[in-house]
Parts: sequence; structure tokens; C-alpha cells
Amino acid sequence: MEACTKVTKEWLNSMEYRELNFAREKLVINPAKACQPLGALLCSLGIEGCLPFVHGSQGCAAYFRSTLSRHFREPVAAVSDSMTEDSAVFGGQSNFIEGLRNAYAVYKPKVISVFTSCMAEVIGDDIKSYLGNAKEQDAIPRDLAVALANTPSFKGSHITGYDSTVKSLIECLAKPRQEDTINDRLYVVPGFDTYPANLREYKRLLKEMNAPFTLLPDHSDVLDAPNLGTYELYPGGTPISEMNEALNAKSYLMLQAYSTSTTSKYLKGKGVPVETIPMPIGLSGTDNFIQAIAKFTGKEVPEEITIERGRAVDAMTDCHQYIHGKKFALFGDPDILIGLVSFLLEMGGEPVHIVCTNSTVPFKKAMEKLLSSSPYGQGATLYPGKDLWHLRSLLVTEPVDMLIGDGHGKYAARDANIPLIRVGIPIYDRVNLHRYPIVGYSGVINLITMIVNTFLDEIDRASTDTYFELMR
Amino acid sequence: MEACTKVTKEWLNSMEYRELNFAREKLVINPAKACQPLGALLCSLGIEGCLPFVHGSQGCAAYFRSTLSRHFREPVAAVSDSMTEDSAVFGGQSNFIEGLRNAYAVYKPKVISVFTSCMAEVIGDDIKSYLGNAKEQDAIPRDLAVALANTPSFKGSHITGYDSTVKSLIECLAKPRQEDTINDRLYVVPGFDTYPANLREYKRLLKEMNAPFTLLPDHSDVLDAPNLGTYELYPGGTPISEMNEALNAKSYLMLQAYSTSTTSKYLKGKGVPVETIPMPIGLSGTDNFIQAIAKFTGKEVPEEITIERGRAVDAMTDCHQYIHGKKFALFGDPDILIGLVSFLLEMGGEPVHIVCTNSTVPFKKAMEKLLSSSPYGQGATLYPGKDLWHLRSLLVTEPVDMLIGDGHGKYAARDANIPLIRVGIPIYDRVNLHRYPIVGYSGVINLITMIVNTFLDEIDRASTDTYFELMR
Amino acid sequence: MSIKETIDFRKQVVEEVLELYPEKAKKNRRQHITIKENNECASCAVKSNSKTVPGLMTARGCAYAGAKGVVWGPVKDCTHISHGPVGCGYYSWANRRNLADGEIGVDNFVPFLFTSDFQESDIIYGGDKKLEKIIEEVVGLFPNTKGVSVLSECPVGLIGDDIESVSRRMSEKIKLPVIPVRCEGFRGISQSLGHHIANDAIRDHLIGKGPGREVGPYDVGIIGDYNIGGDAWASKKILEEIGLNVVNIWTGDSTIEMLQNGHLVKLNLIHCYRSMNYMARHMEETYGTPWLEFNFFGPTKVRESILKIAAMFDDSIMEKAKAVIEKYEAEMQKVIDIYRPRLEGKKVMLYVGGLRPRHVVGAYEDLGMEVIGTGYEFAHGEDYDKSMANLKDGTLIYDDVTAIEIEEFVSKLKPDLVGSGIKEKYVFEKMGLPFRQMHSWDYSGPYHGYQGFPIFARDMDMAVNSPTWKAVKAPWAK
Amino acid sequence: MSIKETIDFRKQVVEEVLELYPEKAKKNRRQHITIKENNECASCAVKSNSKTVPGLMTARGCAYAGAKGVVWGPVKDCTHISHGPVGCGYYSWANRRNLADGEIGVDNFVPFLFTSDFQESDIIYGGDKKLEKIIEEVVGLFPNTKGVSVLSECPVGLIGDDIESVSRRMSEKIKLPVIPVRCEGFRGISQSLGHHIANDAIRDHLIGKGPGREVGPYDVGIIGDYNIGGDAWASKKILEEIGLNVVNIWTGDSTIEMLQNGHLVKLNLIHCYRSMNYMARHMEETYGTPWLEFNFFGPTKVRESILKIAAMFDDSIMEKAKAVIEKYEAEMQKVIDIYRPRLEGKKVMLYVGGLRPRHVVGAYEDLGMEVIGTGYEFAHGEDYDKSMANLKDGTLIYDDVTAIEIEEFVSKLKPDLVGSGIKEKYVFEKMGLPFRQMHSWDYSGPYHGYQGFPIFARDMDMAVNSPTWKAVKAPWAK
Repeated sequence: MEACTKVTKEWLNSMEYRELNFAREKLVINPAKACQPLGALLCSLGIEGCLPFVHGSQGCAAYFRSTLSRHFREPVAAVSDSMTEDSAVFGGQSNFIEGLRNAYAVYKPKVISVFTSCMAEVIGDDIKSYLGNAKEQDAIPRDLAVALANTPSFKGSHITGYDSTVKSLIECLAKPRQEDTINDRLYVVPGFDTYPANLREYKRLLKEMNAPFTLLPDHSDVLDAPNLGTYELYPGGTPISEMNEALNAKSYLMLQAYSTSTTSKYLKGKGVPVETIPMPIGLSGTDNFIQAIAKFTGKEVPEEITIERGRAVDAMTDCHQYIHGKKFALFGDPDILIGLVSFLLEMGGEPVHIVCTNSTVPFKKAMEKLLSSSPYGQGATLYPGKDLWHLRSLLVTEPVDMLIGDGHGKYAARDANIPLIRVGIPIYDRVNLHRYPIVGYSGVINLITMIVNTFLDEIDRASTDTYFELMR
Repeated sequence: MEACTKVTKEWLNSMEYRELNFAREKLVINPAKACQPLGALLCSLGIEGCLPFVHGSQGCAAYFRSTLSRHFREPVAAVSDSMTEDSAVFGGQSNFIEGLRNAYAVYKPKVISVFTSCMAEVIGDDIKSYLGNAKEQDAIPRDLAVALANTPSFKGSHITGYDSTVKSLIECLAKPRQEDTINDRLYVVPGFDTYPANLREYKRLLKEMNAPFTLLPDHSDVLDAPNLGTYELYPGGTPISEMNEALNAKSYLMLQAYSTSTTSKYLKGKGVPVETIPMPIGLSGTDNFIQAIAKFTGKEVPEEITIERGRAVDAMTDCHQYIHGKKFALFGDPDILIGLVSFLLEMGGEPVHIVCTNSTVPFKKAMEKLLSSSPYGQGATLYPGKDLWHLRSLLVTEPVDMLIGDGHGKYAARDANIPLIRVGIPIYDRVNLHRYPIVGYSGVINLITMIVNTFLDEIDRASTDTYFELMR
Repeated sequence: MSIKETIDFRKQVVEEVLELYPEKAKKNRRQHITIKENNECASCAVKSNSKTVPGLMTARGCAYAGAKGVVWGPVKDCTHISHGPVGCGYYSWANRRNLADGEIGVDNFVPFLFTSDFQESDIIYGGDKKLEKIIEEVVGLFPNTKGVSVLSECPVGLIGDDIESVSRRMSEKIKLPVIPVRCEGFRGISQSLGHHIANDAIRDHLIGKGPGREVGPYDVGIIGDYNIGGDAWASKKILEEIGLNVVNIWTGDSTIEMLQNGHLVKLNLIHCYRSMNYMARHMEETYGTPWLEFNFFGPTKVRESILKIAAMFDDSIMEKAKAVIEKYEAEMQKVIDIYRPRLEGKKVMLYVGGLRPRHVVGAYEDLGMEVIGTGYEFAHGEDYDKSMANLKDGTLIYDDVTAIEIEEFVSKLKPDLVGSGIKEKYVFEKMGLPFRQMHSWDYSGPYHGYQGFPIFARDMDMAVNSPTWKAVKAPWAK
Repeated sequence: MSIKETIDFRKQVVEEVLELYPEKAKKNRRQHITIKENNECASCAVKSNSKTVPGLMTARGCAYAGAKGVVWGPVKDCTHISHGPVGCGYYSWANRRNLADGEIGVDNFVPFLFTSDFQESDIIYGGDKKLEKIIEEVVGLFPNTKGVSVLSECPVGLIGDDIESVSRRMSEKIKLPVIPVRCEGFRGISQSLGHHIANDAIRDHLIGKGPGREVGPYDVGIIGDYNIGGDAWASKKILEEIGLNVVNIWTGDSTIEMLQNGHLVKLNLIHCYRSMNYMARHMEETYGTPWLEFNFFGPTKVRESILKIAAMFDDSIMEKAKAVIEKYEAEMQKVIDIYRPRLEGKKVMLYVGGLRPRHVVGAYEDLGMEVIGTGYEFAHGEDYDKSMANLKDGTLIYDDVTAIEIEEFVSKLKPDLVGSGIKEKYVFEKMGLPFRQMHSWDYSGPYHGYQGFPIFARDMDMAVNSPTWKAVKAPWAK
């Protein structure tokens, strides 16, 4: 390894290094994706009285809980059945059954959401039959709702696990769809979304539009719970009664395409009408959302919504000059990337590097279509399956003005000497960001505020006395 | 002036300079106050169909309009009667009458809010008799409501002008109070408040509390108007019908003490019950507000408000460690300072320098009482009547961690190498800040977000690789 | 529409708008508005520099704004006392973008507000003694100050204070120029008189009273460039590249000495004729310093101006001038190649002050854009005369246009871009119309010279083509 | 309450809590909880290091967490491959606060996640070939790496991959240590086995295999200090001031060479006995390197430890040690004078890992605070034995406490402060209870040594006395 002597930040910043870096085939460095059960947990937290239950090693559960607690600064409950070596040999059934028994006895859940981690998947545990046996043995009441999701970490990512668990919970809780029991409600599935404020924003807008709706799942009161002086294990979530009617929905609206595809397919298979729209980030994204609701209600968009939209437009026109022509790099989940890129294009911002570690083929097509639809998207390249070490090479060799992504991006942003706008998960190093929606018309204003004021901070910081102005 | 040679930033930063600076008696350098008519204009914009009318030089009107337009990034309408030299000699009556005639003809206001600038005050124009003559001459309809406020720039400050104009508008528009015409409404006067979002927040909370209310004045739809593709001269404000009933209010709630005292006195003189509470910044400030409303309605505080409060408390407990023990300097208007200091003390933050250019004796007493009520207020000094050049000396000789105040503070903050959190007016160099309330429980969260994330930004920026951490 | 139809349509628009006024106002305002036709005499067609109609919303400011905000404010090593109540100084504090090199508080006092903060007692008893004390204090706290200007606000003139004698006394005492500027806001009918008063103060108190200097063969001064966003530096760059030596700028990044030595140049180059022509004339009449008007907006005008300026000097300068033009025009062409296709045929309406309503027309034309309406806040007749050559037939011309007029004109003429000031900006934004602040360059700039044109082009493209305008109408709006 | 009453009350609380469980779980959990009384044998009273009860919410992690997250992660010049699916590496990425000097990506690889990101095909066909390629790639991209660790995740062990032979092969090829660490999460019953496995890997692959070095008379190593928030540096500072020479730290700001040369010291000083006692013992047994346990939390324990350490060396060291104590104790007294009055008598309950449940007790006592409950996540019997001397009668002791137990204990014992981990933090926050993260110091620190104690004191004061707790109840709440 004669290269030793040349290792410097300069070398790491070189085009030579970038090529070496992009030549790697197997090693993944700083990926922007977690594993399935994290998404399963996020989903499970959004159901009333639901106890998340990891069938696998207890270490997995500890990791998921820590990750979410750090990000949300909220308690996150989940049990596991603490499988160890003997389970590897004999299978996880005894742990599973004892785990269910204890968990039920202590936590009295309305539903238990079981999902698996690697170990159980590799050894091929049959959780469906284990559950049958658990009930047989009266470890839990026979009528206790227990949802089962297979969420192997070596397939997909956190968004896959979310999807599987939305499905498993509906499967477990919903009564069959019958022509005469169809309700009048729009079931809205937010997708893997780490902003309780986004969910609240959806609910507010749906209410404002007078649409009878169920948000499924809904973690907003769980991951943004008030401090009232008492700890509540189950502070909120989609009501079980509405889960029971989930297959009798008048129709479904999916607010993310790539974290709900399994669920959509399942619902369609049950004869439930499903519409999928891009995550309502940005003005036109929100317009789509509003129009989808209006289509559902068959009513006109209320004036108050039009006015609210007008305030977002006002912020856009007020601030376009600070974003127009600026170059951006982004990374994150497919759905959030579609939304953020759409927002930037609306502002005349120019995405340049788009890194999506958990990319898929349909996402790639959708992103390319979106980029080609705008003159401001022409300079962008999507890097599917790439990671944040690739991103670092991109940032230092083809500079941009700003990086947008989760807290893990702080290293690359620092090396490239550009600001990071924190969007996504994890964000361990700033507070309250999950309390501000990035969706809806308020989300438009919030994104503008974050991006523009960060640019303005940078200008002030870089200015000598001569250029240090009161107005910007 | 042999001192010439020693002028360096170091000398400006010295204790010697501070003493020299504090020894000045007459010169005012960078004061944190504007003049009365600015407040009069802000107030006038908050009344439905109200045309602000500056009796004085047109340059004054241009300055007021520019100031507010720059800050809010919104159109700000005001006419003037363009007094010039001949008015100085002959008085302003002919300009006044012609101005009213033209303004009424072109802009068809529901009410004209006349306020004066220096010139008219120095020459002693009798606007009341001018108005009589204008109507006599049929320059304007005899029944046109024209409010008259004397707002000389050489007395008080913008908050005084606001106060006088609230009073003049009530005087002009309100029918007399009679025992049998008293309505069931709480009239809420926000005070000189440059946050449309604050006014919206008040209205939201009042609605949530089911209190019949009138916000008087209410510029929220004027200074945060939607962009709907058409320019509206009168996009909102307190309805004239509610202005007509302003003396028949069941009672009044003043949300600032030092920008409403004239109005309060006037109302009390008319037999209207008036309660004044400190500006509802911070948790206990908001609690006071909520309790005042509950007292008015006679109903319990709704659970949703308690939960909302709980979310603010959650943000406070989540984030206390980032503010506790940090040292702050603040400047601004009396009412906002009381609110901000109260908020900091609740978080364990330590105000150190408090500069209030437009201080008054009652304010000084109230601030000192507030500071002495908390262990975290013991290190604070209020500097009444001082300016931002005094503040600069304080910051460089007795350093603090953060400055809170309007955009004019950026020079002092930069010289002291500390961040500025922008609160107040003017803010010409950041966007959208007026779209986020600093009052109410949401205001608690917003202030925490701004302050804490700014500190965290600074930590990241100051950290070498070794201390550059993902978690904070 | 043919030119004739256009002219007729616009005339009709003007008549419709005037209908909004009461008789007297209508009569007055009609005189201030015209349509360019057959290159008629502009100053005959457009009345200007007259009183604003009371009660109609004007964009005009006052004499103080012209004197302090425009002329004196950028003199960086001078402390400027806003003498009177707090407001005028407060509203003009650090919000004109005249950049200045120097350390703030050490040798650069531009972003400061020094005020005597008049109270009622000062009105009653007069402010002269206070002013004396203030001058002492300001010099004590800022010993590097090279002079003190006293900019009087309305009450000072009305109560009969004698700032001239205070200034004279204090000047002797502190051994620095103390310049009284009688710019009370009630004087005159716009900021224009303020410029004149400010100029007179320079004439009476500074010019020719400095240390003097040797005048080099290529020494020039720039007059009427306020260095908005660094404009003067962009102009200076060109002049220096063609071999000239810019020794003074009036007033952007300026010093007291530059004002004292304004006449000690071979040539004064005036950009904003309106605000400083008095001084150019004065220096010519009194000291024989020639002057020349120029225009550094857009490559076409820059080229014309460079050649005109170079022609005043020897061949070596002309040679360099041509080389500079060649070098930069290639760059400018690249800029035009990018932006012209995006802006070709777009229509612009302007309403600004000073020189811009005519000076920027060429820059727009370089981008293929057409100015269809323009007007001045505080012009005099000669400004309109000078404008005419730059404007096409059919151009709507308005003097001291009122808010309602410009709103209506824009609604009916439907330009693709409006360029005016902060008070107008958001009105048009609400109409969903691209807008640029042409006083402050919308906090961008510089726009002058070869350095400025790419920024100007980018900004106009950004304004006109921002996708945000398409967002204004909700998809469900009728 | 008398001690007797306190003990009886707490026993009753324990029984009440156990009532929540089904029979089998109750029986199991009862063995893990005790009240200290008459200094009985702790390891008899508290069962530990046994399987967690399935379905009860445990704070415990897994072997991978112990091996990668704790022991190997802080070795800065080594690239650590999280071998298996993406999750384990992702969740342990840059969120233990073991600071390291060095340039990130150049000679410091701590805040990195290197993963083989197993896909289904890797499960089916095995990951050995992939691992080979990954090791090649990591060395190519980070040529400064001084070694590669391979930390296996659950599937690797289950599918029968042979990472040992891959590591052997690749080590020869790249001429660097490649260390297989068999820390699959299903092994053992907590992170404790992960520590042991990680230690064994150091023993088998590194120790004694490095370049070697001369051992100076005052050379010491710090074992079991992970440099959370700079703790190890705070400890090092003291040791160096008393004249010792800290040549290795295991593992905080560590290098491969420090691991190779761990035995080449006069004395190993162990702070976290739990995670690294194996290695101290191994070095003593194999190389004769003596070791000593110490405690650098709070001035009382620091003093005891300094004197104990100094006693192992000559008089010159003892002399300096006493001087150091004198110097710093004066400073520490000032800290105590400020904070003790604010904290006196406040009660603390702890639930942490490693050494802290006993080591921090003295620091709290220095502030006048009393630890009324404590427990370990993954202790062994000897940890409880070692703890007893530090605890007062009546202290509630709980091993691998479940979430419901600690919630109930806290509700009933009503401490003024809870010190535990991130998973517990917000539960207690919601109860309106002051809390500090005692794994990560709540992103503050260091807490070790004289440098750390003022920070510790400030933080505990801030937690206990934050006015925000008073805000929890709404004034109108019943």
C-alpha cells in the first residue's frame, strides 16, 4: 500500500479519489438507510394501544428504541423476546410465547405488532404458527390482536419494513370488506414520515376540507407527546375502531409512493380503491394533496385553504431570489427526495447531486421525469444506491451551495464547507425540527425559512465590515 | 484630538472606552426606538378599510412605508398631505383638506386615520378644526369617519404613537357606551406587535377557548397577506362594525402594558373594564393569557389547550440544558423585553444586559421586580434609555453568549462575536420571521428552536474534527 | 398593435386613470404624464419638479432624505448628526446600500445613526446647546472622524435654531470641518432639493478647503455614483483599466478629503446627473474642471461611454479603452447568449429616481428587453429631455407617478417586469408580477460596468423567469 | 423514616411491582432485585448476568453492541467493518461519544460506518467473498488504516461464514492485522459477552504482536476508559501531572499500536472493570503486567485513587500526587461551595452499565446527594460485590431492571434525579423528573477527574434545579 504517504484531506477531495471511491463494488460507507424493523417500529407506534414486539435479539430492539428516542427526544416503547444462542439452535418459539405472555400481562396492549429481526428470519421461524401455539397455550387471550410482519434487515430498508407493518396491522385488525359495510372515510397513509408535525398538518388540512378521514398510522401524539407530568405508554395513534374498518374505507390516499407499495397492492387485492400521490412537499405537491381530498369530498376547495396557499406563494415570491440558481445536493429516502426536489424546482433552485441509498427502479424513473420537467433540473444527477461517502466525493469535486439531508450529512457538509439543512432522520444534534411540518403550505414556508435564513447567515458570516449590510 | 492614533477596534472594545461611552449626555448613537407615527401607521393598518394619512411632510410617510415594507416584505399603504414650506408659514389646513379630498376620492376608505409628524406639531396645526372645515367644504362626506391622533416625533417613541392611535380610532368609530348596549365580547389589544403570526396565535387561542372576542387592531391579514394574484389595498383588519361597538365591550384585555396606557386610561374613563397583562411570551406569560380568557369566559380551560401547553413544556424540558446558565443580552421595547426575560428565566437562562432605549419608570420597576423574582435574574442590569452603542460596549467588556433583539443589533453582535437572535423590528436581513409567533405556547417552542439551534450551530462551527459530534 | 394603435391605447389608459381623480388633481396630474411620440420636446410634454398632490400616494421623500440619505451618508470618515427627533435618522439608518471600505466605528461611520433625539424641551428651548455638546461627544468617541455634518430635520428650521453658528464655533473648537446642512424635510418638493442643499454645503464648506494635491494627467473623479452594492468600484475598475486614475468618488465610499479635492482632477465624470450636476457645474465654473456625463449600465452604453471618456485623453488611453472593450465585450456576449433568449421581447416598466429611468434602458435593450414605461420620482425638465433619445415611440412617461396611477398603468400595459422601489415592490408581487428593486438592486449588485452586467442579466432573468410566478394562481382558482 | 422503615417500605414496593408479572417472570425477576441491608453478600442477593425475561422491556443491548459499540469503535486508526445487514452498523454509527484526535477520513475512522450491507443473496450464498472484496476496498480507500476489524452481525454466524479464514488470508495479503470479531448479537445475554469477545480478539490478534517499545519507569496504560466526551483525556491529565506517562488508552482515542503494546507498561489502570477486566488479567497472567482498579469520579474518589496509584511508584510520584491533590482540591472545594447548597440531600436513582452504577456514587456524595437506588444493565456478580461498600443501607439494587420496574420504583421512591440512558430519559422527563443521561453525559462532559467534576456538578444542578420542572403542571390543572 504505497499510497500511504499521500493520504491527506486534499487527496480525499481529489477527482482521483472520487474515481477510486466510485469504483468500489461491495463496501458501503455511511449509507443513508436503516433496516426494516426500524420502519416497522415507527409504524407500530402509530396505532392506538399497540405494543411493538421484536421477534429477535433484544439488541435490535435497543437499537431501534435508542434511534427513535434520540431523534424525537421522546420515550419509545418496544419489547423483544430476547432470542439468544439456544433460539438459534431450537428456534424462537419458546421465547416468542413467553415474550407474548409477559408483554401482554404487563402492558395490556390492544394489539401487539410483531416484527422480526435478522436472526428469526435467517433461521426461518414460522411466527404464524408460533402465534397459533401461543394462543393455544393461553399465553395470551385467544382474541388478542397480534399483527405479524416479516421484516428481514437484509432486504429493502426501513421504508420496506414500514410498508410491511402497515399491511400486517390492517390484515390483523381490519374486518373484511363488504359492499354494505363500506364507510365514508378517506384512509390516508402518510408513509415513513418522521415528522409528527407533518401528520398533524395532514389532519388539519383534512379537517379544514371537511373530509371524513382516518390517518393510518398516526404517531403524532406518540412522538410529539405533551409533558403533562405523567408517562403514558400509549398516548395516541390511529383508533382501533378505525383500524377495524380499514378495509371498509371508501378509498385510500397514499402520501408516499415508495414506502406504501406492498400495502397498496394488498388493499387493491381486497378491492379497496387506492390513490397514490407524491409526498406533499412543496406547493404543487400540496396542491395535489388538496385536489385529491377535494376529489374525494366532491366539494370545492374552501377559501381558507386558498388563502393559506396564497401565504405560501407569498413567501415563495418574497424569497425566490435567495434560492433561484443556487445549487443543492440532497440525500434521503425516495419519497422525501421527490418532494424536496419538486420544491426546489418550484423555487428555481438547482438540484445537482441526488443520492438515494435505498433507491428503486420506479423511483429512479420518477425522479428523472421530475428533473427533466424543469429547466432547473437539467444539471442534476441521481446516484441510486450510493452512500454518503460517495456524496462527499461529489461535494468536494463538484461544489454546490447547500446540502439537504439528515444529520449524518454533517460530516460531508463540513468537509465541503457548505451548510447542511437537516431534513429526515436521524437528527440528533438540533432540537424541535420534527415539530415543524415540511409538508403542506406551512411546510413550504418552513423549508424556505430554513434554507434562506441559512444562506443569509452564511453571507453575514462571510462578510467583511464593508459588505456587512443591514438589508439582505 | 491627540486620541486619534489610538482608535482601533481594541480601544473601542476597552473598559476605558466603555466609560467614555457611558459618560455621554446628549449624543444618541444607534437608538433602539423609532418615532411615534410609525406606531400610528402600524395601528392604522389593523383596521378594516382604514387609510393611514400622515399630516406632515411626504418624506415622513415614505420613511414609514419603506420601513414596514422592508420588514414585512408586504405593501404598506399610507398617504400624506405633502406639507411644504408654505405650510410652515400658513399652516397645513389647505394641504389637509385637499389631501382628504383626493385620498377619499381615490381610495374610498371606510375610515381615515390621520396622524401627525413633527412639522404639523411644531407649527401647532389644529387638525380637529381643519377636519371640521374639510367637512364643511364637502371635501369629504360629512359622515366619513376620520380619526385624529397627535403623534409628535419628539415625544415618546413608536409605541406611544401606537397607543394614541388605538385611542383615536376608538374615539372616532365607537358609539357611546350604554348600560343596555354592552356586548358580550372581550376586546383584545395586542399592543405594538410586529408579528402577524402573534395576532393569529391570539385569535386561534381565543377561538379555541370559545371566547367571543375582537382583536383591536389586527394587522395580520394586512401584513401577512396571501399572494392571490391581485393587490388588495384593504385586505383585512378589525371590522368597522366591531370598532363601532368598541366602547360597549364587556371588557378589554391589553396584551402589552407600555404601548396601551393612554388607551387604557381613556377606556377606564368611559367606564369600560380593562385588564392589562404582560405580553404572553414564555410559558407563564401564556398561562396568564389563557387564565385571563378563562376568567372572562367563566369556563374551564379546554383540554386541547392543556395538551398544547404540555407540548411546549416538553420542548422546554427537552431543551433546558442548552439554555440553562447561558448568558444573554437583550434590547427592544419594554413589553417585548418583559416577555423575553420572563421566558429566559423560565428556562434557566441568565439575562445580563438589558437595554431599553424607550424605557419608562413603571417599566423599570416591573423589570426589576421580574429579575429579582428568579435566581437566574440576579446577574442582570437594565440600562434604561441607553442605545446600541452603549450595548456594544457592554457586550465587548462583559461578554455574554447571545444577543436578542432586532436586526440593528447585528453590528454589536458581530463585534462581540456572538450570535444575534432576531426578535422585533426591523428585521431586513432574514425572511419569514414575522410568520412565526413568539407568543403563546407555539411561541415558546419557536423561541427555543431559534435559540438552541443557533447555539448548536455555533458549537458545530467551532468544533475541530475531534469534537465534531453527531449528537448534541 | 401598430405604434399608432399602441399610442392610442396608452393615451386612453391615461385618460381612464385620470378619471379616478377629483377635478383639480386630475388637471394637475395630466400635466405629468405623456406618451412619447415623434420625439417631441419632453420637458414641454411632462411637467416635473413640482409639488406633489396632497393625499395621493407618492413615492417621493424629502430634502433630508436627499441630503443625508443620498449625498452625505456615504461619506465614510465623517460623522453625520441627524439633528432633530429620532425618526428621520432611524428610518434612514443603514438602509441605503452605499458600501464603504473601512472598519466600522474606526474609520467608517456609514452604518451609524447619530441623532440628537429631540425631546419636547428641545422644541421649546431650542437645540443649539445640545448640538454643541453632541459635536463634542461625537468627536470624543470617534476621534478618527474627519468632519461632522449636521443634517437638520423639520423642527430645527421651524423653531429657528442657528446650526450655522454652532457649526462655525464648533469647527474652530475641534479643528475639523463641521458642516451645517439645512435639509429640513419641508423644504422643496422632493429629495431633489436635498441633493442641492447638500451639494451647496459641500461647495461652501469643503471644496477647495482641503490639503490640496497634485493633479496627475489621468486623474478623474466619479460624481454621482453612490456605490450601491459596490457600483462605484465596478465603474472605477473600468476607468482604471483604461489607464485613468480615479481619485475621488462623490459620494460612495467617500472621504471628506475627496470632497475637498473634488475639483483637483482632469475630468469629472458624472453618472447621476440629477443629484450632482450642480457640483459638476460649480467645479467647472469656479475651477475650470471639465465634466462629462456617462452611463455604465449595459455593454452598449459602457462602450459608448468608454469611448467618449477616452476621447478626452490621449491616444494611449484610447488604445487601452479599445482593448478593454474588446476584452470585456467577448465576456458580455457570453452573458447575452445565455440570457437574451430567455428575455427577448420582454417588456419593462420603470419608476425610479436619479439617473436610472433613462440610464438602465440600454442595459435592458442589450438583453432584448423593451422599456415601455418609465418615470422619475424627482426629475427636473432636463432629465426628461435627456431621456427622450433613449426611449421608443409609444413609451409611457410619468413624473412623480402616484401609486394608483402606476398600479393601473401596469395592470393595463401588462409588462413582464416592473423595476421600482421597496414601496412599490410588494404591490406588484401581489399582482403576480416580476419585480426588481431598482434603487437597491434588491440587495444584489453591483449593476454598473462590466462587472455589474452579468449580475444585472442574471437578476432580470431570475425575476422574469422565476417559476414562482406560475404558482400564484391555485389550480382550482377560477 | 428510620432505616428500618425505609427498608421495609422499599421491600414492599418491590413486592408490589413484582405483582405485575406472570408467575414465572415474577420468580425470575425477584432474584434480581434486593435492598442493601447489613452489608450482606451482594452477589448472593442479586442474581446477575443471566438471560433477560422475554417480553419485558429491557435496556440491554447485544454482543455486537458491546464489541463494536464499546470496545472496537474507539480504535481510531482501524477501519471497522460491520459485517452483515446494514442496521446494526447504522444504529451504532457515531453515537457513542468516544472522542478521538485526528482528521476524519485521514487517520481517524471513528465516525464512520463501514458495512457489507448484506442482501438476501448474501444470506443464501454466504458473505465471505464479499468480505474479501470489502477489505480490499477499505484499504484502498483508506490507506492509512492500521488494521481492519470484522465485526460480525447475527446472520454471519447463522449461515456459517468463515470470517476467521477470510481475515487470515486478507491479513497476509494487505500486510495489516485483520481481526475477526465473532460478536453476533445472539451470543450471550447482553453486551457483556461482546466485551469479552472483543477482548479475546485483541488478545488473539494484537497484543504482543506489535512493534514493541521500551517501557519507561512511569509508563502506565488506562484500561476501560472510552473517552466519552473526553473523559480519558481528563484522566490522563491527572496521571501526567503526578508524573506518570500514559502510553495506552483502551479504548478511547486509541490506536492499533496501543492495543498491541497494552502489556508494555509498568502498570495498567482499569476504570471500567466490567468491560475489560479480562484483559487486565490476561496481561498480568501472560506478561506480568500489574493492574489496579481506580475511580476518577468526584474529588473524594479521585484523591483515594491518586494516592493508591502513586503508592505503586516511587516517592517522587507520591510527592507530586499530593501536590496535585492539594492544588485541585482547593478548586474542587469552590465547586462544592457553589453547588452543594443547591443539591444537599437530593436523592438519586441510577441505572447504567459498566462501572457507573457504583463509581459515580462518590461524586454524588461529594455534592451532598444520596444514591437511593442503583443497578447495572449487564453486570456480573463481582460488580455487585464491589458496589456494596459504596452503598448505604436501604439502597434499592436492581439488575437488568425492566422498564416497568424502574418506572414503578421511581414513582414510589420519588428521587430528585434519575441517571440512566436515552431509552429511559424521556419516560422520566414526562413524569416531570430531572434526568441525566449517564452513558453519554447528555452530550456534555467530560465527567472524569478534576476537569470533569465541575462539569458534573454544574450538570446535576442544572438537571435538578432547572425551573422547567416547575412548569410541568398547568396552573389550572387539578
